[in-house]
Amino acid sequence: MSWDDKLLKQAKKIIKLYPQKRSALGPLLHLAQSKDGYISDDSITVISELVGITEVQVKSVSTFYSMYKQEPTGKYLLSVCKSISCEINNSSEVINKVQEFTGLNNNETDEEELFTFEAVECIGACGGAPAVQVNYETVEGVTPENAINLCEWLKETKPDVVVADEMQENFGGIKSFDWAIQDNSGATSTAPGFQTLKTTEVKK
Amino acid sequence: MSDSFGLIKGLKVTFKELFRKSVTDKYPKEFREKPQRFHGRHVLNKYEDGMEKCIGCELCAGVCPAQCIYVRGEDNPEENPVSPGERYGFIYEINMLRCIYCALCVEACPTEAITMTSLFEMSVANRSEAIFDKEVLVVKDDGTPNTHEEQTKLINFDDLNTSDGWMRATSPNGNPNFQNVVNWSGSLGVGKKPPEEGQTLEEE
Amino acid sequence: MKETILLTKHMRDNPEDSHLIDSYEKNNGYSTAKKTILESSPEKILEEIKASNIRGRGGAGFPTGVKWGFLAEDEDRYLVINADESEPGTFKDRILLERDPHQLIEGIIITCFSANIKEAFIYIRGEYAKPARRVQQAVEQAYQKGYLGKNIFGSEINLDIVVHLGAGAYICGEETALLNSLEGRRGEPRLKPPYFPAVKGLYMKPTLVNNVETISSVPWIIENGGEEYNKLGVEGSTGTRIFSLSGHVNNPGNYEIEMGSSFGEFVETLGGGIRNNKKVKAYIPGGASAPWFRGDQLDIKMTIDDVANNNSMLGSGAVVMMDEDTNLVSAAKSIVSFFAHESCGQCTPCREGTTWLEMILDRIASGRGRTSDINLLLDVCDNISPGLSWPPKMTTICPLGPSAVSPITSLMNDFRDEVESLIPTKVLL
Amino acid sequence: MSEKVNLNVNGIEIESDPNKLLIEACEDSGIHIPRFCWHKRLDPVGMCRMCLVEVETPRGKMLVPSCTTEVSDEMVVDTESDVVKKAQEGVLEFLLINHPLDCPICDKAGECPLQDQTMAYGPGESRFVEEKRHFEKPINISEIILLDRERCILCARCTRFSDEISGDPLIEFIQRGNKTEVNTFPNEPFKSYFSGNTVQICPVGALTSTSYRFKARPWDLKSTRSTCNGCPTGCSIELNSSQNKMLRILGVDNDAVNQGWMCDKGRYNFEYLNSDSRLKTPLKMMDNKLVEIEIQDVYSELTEFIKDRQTKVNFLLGSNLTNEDYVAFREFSKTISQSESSFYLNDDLLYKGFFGDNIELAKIDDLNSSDAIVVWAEDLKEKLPVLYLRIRQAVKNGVKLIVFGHTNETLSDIADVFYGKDMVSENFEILKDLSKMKEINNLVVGKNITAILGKSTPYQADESITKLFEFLNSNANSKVLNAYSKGNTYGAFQTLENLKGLNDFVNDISKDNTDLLFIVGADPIGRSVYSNQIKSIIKSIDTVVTLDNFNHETSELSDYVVPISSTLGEKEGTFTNIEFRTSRIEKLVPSPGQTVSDWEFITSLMNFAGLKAEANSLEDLNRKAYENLDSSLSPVFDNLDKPSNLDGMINISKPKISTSENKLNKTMFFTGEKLYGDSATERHSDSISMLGSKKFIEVSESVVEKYNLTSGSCTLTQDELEVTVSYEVNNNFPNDLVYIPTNRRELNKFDFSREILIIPTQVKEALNVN
Repeated sequence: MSWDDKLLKQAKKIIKLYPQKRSALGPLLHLAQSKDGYISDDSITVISELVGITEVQVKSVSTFYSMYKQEPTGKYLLSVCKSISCEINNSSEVINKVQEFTGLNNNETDEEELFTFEAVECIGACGGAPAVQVNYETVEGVTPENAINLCEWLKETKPDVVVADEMQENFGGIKSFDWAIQDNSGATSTAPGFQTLKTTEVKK
Repeated sequence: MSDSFGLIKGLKVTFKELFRKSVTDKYPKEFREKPQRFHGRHVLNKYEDGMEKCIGCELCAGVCPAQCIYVRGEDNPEENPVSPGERYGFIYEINMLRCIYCALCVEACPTEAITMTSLFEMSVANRSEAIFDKEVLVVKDDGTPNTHEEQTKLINFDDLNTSDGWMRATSPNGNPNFQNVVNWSGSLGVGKKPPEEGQTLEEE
Repeated sequence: MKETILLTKHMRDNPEDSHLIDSYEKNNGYSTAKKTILESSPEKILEEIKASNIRGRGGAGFPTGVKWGFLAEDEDRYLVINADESEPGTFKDRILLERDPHQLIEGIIITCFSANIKEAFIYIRGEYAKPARRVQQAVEQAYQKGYLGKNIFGSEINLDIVVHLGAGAYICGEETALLNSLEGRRGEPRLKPPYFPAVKGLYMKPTLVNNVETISSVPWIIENGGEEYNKLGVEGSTGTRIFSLSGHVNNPGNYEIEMGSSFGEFVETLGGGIRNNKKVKAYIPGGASAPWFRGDQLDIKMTIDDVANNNSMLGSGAVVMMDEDTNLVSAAKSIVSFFAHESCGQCTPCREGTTWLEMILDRIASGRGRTSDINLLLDVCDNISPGLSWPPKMTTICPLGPSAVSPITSLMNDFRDEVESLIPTKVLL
Repeated sequence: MSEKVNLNVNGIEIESDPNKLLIEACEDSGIHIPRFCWHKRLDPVGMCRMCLVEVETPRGKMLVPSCTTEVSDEMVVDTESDVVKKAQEGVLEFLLINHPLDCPICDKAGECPLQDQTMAYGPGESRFVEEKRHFEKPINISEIILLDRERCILCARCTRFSDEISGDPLIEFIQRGNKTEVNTFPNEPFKSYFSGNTVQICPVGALTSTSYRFKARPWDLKSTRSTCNGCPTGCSIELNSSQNKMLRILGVDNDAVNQGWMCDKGRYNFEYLNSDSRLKTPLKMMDNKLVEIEIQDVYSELTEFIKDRQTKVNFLLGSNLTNEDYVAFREFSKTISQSESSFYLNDDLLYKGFFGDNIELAKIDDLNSSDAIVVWAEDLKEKLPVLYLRIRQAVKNGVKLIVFGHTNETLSDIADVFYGKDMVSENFEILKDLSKMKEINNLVVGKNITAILGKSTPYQADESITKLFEFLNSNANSKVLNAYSKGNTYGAFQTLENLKGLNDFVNDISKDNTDLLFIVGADPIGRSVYSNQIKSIIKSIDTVVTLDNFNHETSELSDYVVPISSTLGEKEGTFTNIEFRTSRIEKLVPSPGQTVSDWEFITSLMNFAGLKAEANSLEDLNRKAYENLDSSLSPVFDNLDKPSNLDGMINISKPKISTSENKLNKTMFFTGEKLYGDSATERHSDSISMLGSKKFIEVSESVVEKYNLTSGSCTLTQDELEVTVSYEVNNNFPNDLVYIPTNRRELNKFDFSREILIIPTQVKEALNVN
């Protein structure tokens, strides 16, 4: 088994939440993603044993969902929305600028393993189009210029925790709705920041 | 009286034919030009790079009304492939004594591997020699057909480069990127096929 | 035109901390749930819901009371909250999850009490990491207060809530696909019949699948009575509804209104008009799956029935405005490629057809179209959704495939010139 | 029975059972609806959308998939309307846009549902001008199965088969939407015993077998229906040949037996027929060497023995003969000798079984209708694979399953109750009082049960099975399915009286009571656990005549070796399966060289010797086999060839078996047979030899530690015998358990009642450190 005890303990805790073991497959795959940055074959073997199904069944499920990455990702997963509301609000320019800056095509990771770029379908920030997510932390109303600033900032400061509110303040614009109080919890990996997965942290 | 008259009467036809132009050729010293779609013996063609066109699909054998073709396919050797793709014609035999030169095999062939030439001299010393195998049927690297040794004297080699008198027209493949580009057909060293109606040859 | 604030009241009154339990309780939060559990009966709740005539807010608009009534008897029954909001243009659930998760939890408590359910799941799309965090935090707070878990509010009733994160598949918004996903399978829609969730849902047990907005409305309905709710809005579209307005408008955002006013009024007043005072060329009345309306159809009323009578749907309540400068072919392509990307791959017409449509539109948009492509587009659409009628006829298990057809039919019906102008005439064929 | 429902299809009134699917109901009434994903034996998924039909609903005519819609009364259906035709055309165009133009080289072309339906329902030409989807092609997903993902139309038949039917979901959909492909996990090949079925049910050429790859085109195949003689399940099969070479075997849907499925051994173990090593001429031992002689000489030399009426003749028969062959030997033995001959079946596990007058024998189909199934036999997945599938099916339908197995755990994942090492001792005795075991009492007492009973190893005492049988018989309404695992054992039971097994052979046969021994289609030295004893017996006997397809360890010790034609495809006859269902074995290809059928050899020999043979033809022998039965019910050729009897005829005439109990009922090791072995035929079938040639043992974790095994292989030694094997750790094994498969040459020669030393093989790298 390539998972350490801590991770296994967490996995078993997740499995207990559900009436049937197999239901935990999704969260376990998020857990694997947070560990390696992608769904490695080793993780699949571990999960298949934990859940009691064959490896290819795990693989089948993991490849069905676009958030489980099959290839290693960088430290920051840049997802730029290209769906209708963003599209008509010039998201293609944002995509171009980000691609220019990072030199990456869709679903590619750079050599330093810092950025992974993807143009994604709707991320539910249509009011704040065009929207960008960094490790699934949303920034809304991102102009092409600000998109580059955001990338530069990430490249220079390399924050371990990316926080939506912080990025919105510095690089965002129009928002879908008022976000209320400043929230300092953010994502620590290319898995969505979520307590039970321990992929979230509070930035001081 | 009647005897001598009878002799003259009989010679009448002889004299009449004596001054007519002869209908026979001075074959084999001279050749008559054969029609463009003459059905002579078969050849198995190669691509320009020397790969055989035949993929051993047995469609010619299936369609042959005289059942004179015997084909067996085999996995292409990975190191030294005989034809492009997975499969090649491992055995290819035509019993020329049975063949009725209908050219249905040519029509059935999906790769234009088998075509008919204008060659018609196929005298053989025994019946088993009349079963042409791959050694005889596959064209040489320069695109000219192999022949039985006994025939070599009789063949006008100059004629061979255009011996592929009967050739199936291939429709353009419809890919917009290939519009107005004429399909290449390396049948017997002819090179690019002349354009179809409505096509123009792309300038290089 | 004014908003009618029911669902978004708490978050508006407490802009700073509406997602915390203290704030929620200060404003009478959980009092309805407590009262319900200690004093009411499941039948009464169901009656109230039926009286309210509330219809599901997920998109299909199925009457919620009827849905609850279908739930089959079984020892294990489940409630699944569909928070897999992924329809382009929609972001109404995001605000409810992020800003007022306790309202949802209270709704779940009441719903589970009414349907005798002991375990509920909130299936939140994976990209909603922050809203999911808020919900998770709220669930934990509710557990601490004893509102969830064993013997809630000191009664005999137990209820567990699990927050489940999706992983990026729009199709999981389809209720049976969502159940498959929750079971740890590929999120492929199940066959109906026989697998209606109310009879054979999660783990083949009777399951209620409801949208976030629907369940969030439950506390208000129970507190004020179904009749009261029924008075709001118009017949067939009662109560308030949160519309997500986006596109080329000055004030995009979520607006809670009573149904019944016109789209034009909505955009002009609450939406602040179109940016740079431009005209509307076309707009989408109910999310990416809905056929478009032209700019001259802004007087259509925002009710389920009126929109349906004009051959579209209110769907998830996502209004996207496109101004006169919009390249509609690119817009349609964006929607079609969304559906092509999100097709689960089960049914042939959807799997192959949507991708093909995307390819053809891409060709047209990039100036490589052929005149025959217009008929080809329509015929491919016809093969996915025979007759191109509305509501669409289907050749597929779920409506995803036919959804990809609607932008194209809209484009072809109303903006054919624009498509034709992109096709170079000199190419033969 | 519930009422029938009436529906109107295309204006024709048809009748159907309720709860049937529309597509099935139409099919039964002769109305064909095209389909790809729907398969009678699999759960419907409604994925391909080819079977869309129009049904009248309150909301008007609706297009519905007929494979997921149940019939209802007064349903009005149109399967040929313009809308339906348009939809079918559309679906086919969609399927074809990404389907490669592989037909000329595709093995499926010519019998391809996609081709056929495109011709019948499809559009004339494609309007798709973009680049098609591409994948690397083909990829090996197991030693014998190839996958070409470009050709796949995603009907989910293979994935459903492996999930629902065979229970080893090793092949699955990967990715989603337009990128969906079928694949296996990188280090986890599709190593199912039933993988060949997926090739057969694939509606395109996406899954192909290495065995049949590019061997022939469907239109030049000859075919005939026959019965598989690999194990007593007796699956109905179709044999395919081209140019007089057997090329392929397909499963035939026989509702009562195999329902269309086969195991891979049955499917691919025909390749030996085309082997160059087949015996083609008779051989005679001269100066310790087998030299070729004429068949006439064999006849005349054997005649010398037979003429002497004092010659004591005995027979050791393999289990792969036809019933007619057995009858021929029976008749032969009656004629030639004054002393009575004995027949021994080449089977270590033969025991008396449960055939008494008060015992009700079960049919395979009874599995589905019983309340519970009790299994105590050899590992069914390894020995009777298709019966294993039928048990899985029954369990899926809600039948309870109780399995007694020391280590035979292939059924444990679906068993409701599995009695493992706690309940069953290493020597296969039930350790507890059955009446005190709560679970079995709950599930069995007073219920309808089917008991599948057989010996698990040669060392098992008959008594332990009898104990279980008696418990079941007295406490429940039980039927018994005796599980012998070798070929036509049941045919031998019915045609030969007082049949004995190899343990009796070892005890009975000696130089004194045998002058002439016929060994027919059997290699006991290479296969049996009594190998060493049999070897010395055979060496001691004066004259040994072996009839077989190949030379093997036993034939090398024989005086005469006669090449015979194989029962598979090279001769006609009948076969009797586990439920005493007799069905036809048909001939399709000629047998090579001077080979003859067993019955031909024997009758010719009798004629040569001047003994009047009562039965001189196959038909005579066939009649003779069933002469005691009522002629209209007996499975003679005339009856079997009637269309209504294609699936075989059941006739239970209870056999008499006179084996004595095995006295060696003590073993230090656990032995068994795997599905794939290395018998003479398996060695010469390329596909099977790849799968079954590896010599290995299975051990528990504690054994690894005990013997300090590290390198992946070890050497087993006993006396002079030394065999190097690889070992596999089985976590489910109880401590200190070593499992040795005996259908591997050399491994069967150990004496399992004595200690075998396990010595770790030193790692070469470790030796070369300096």
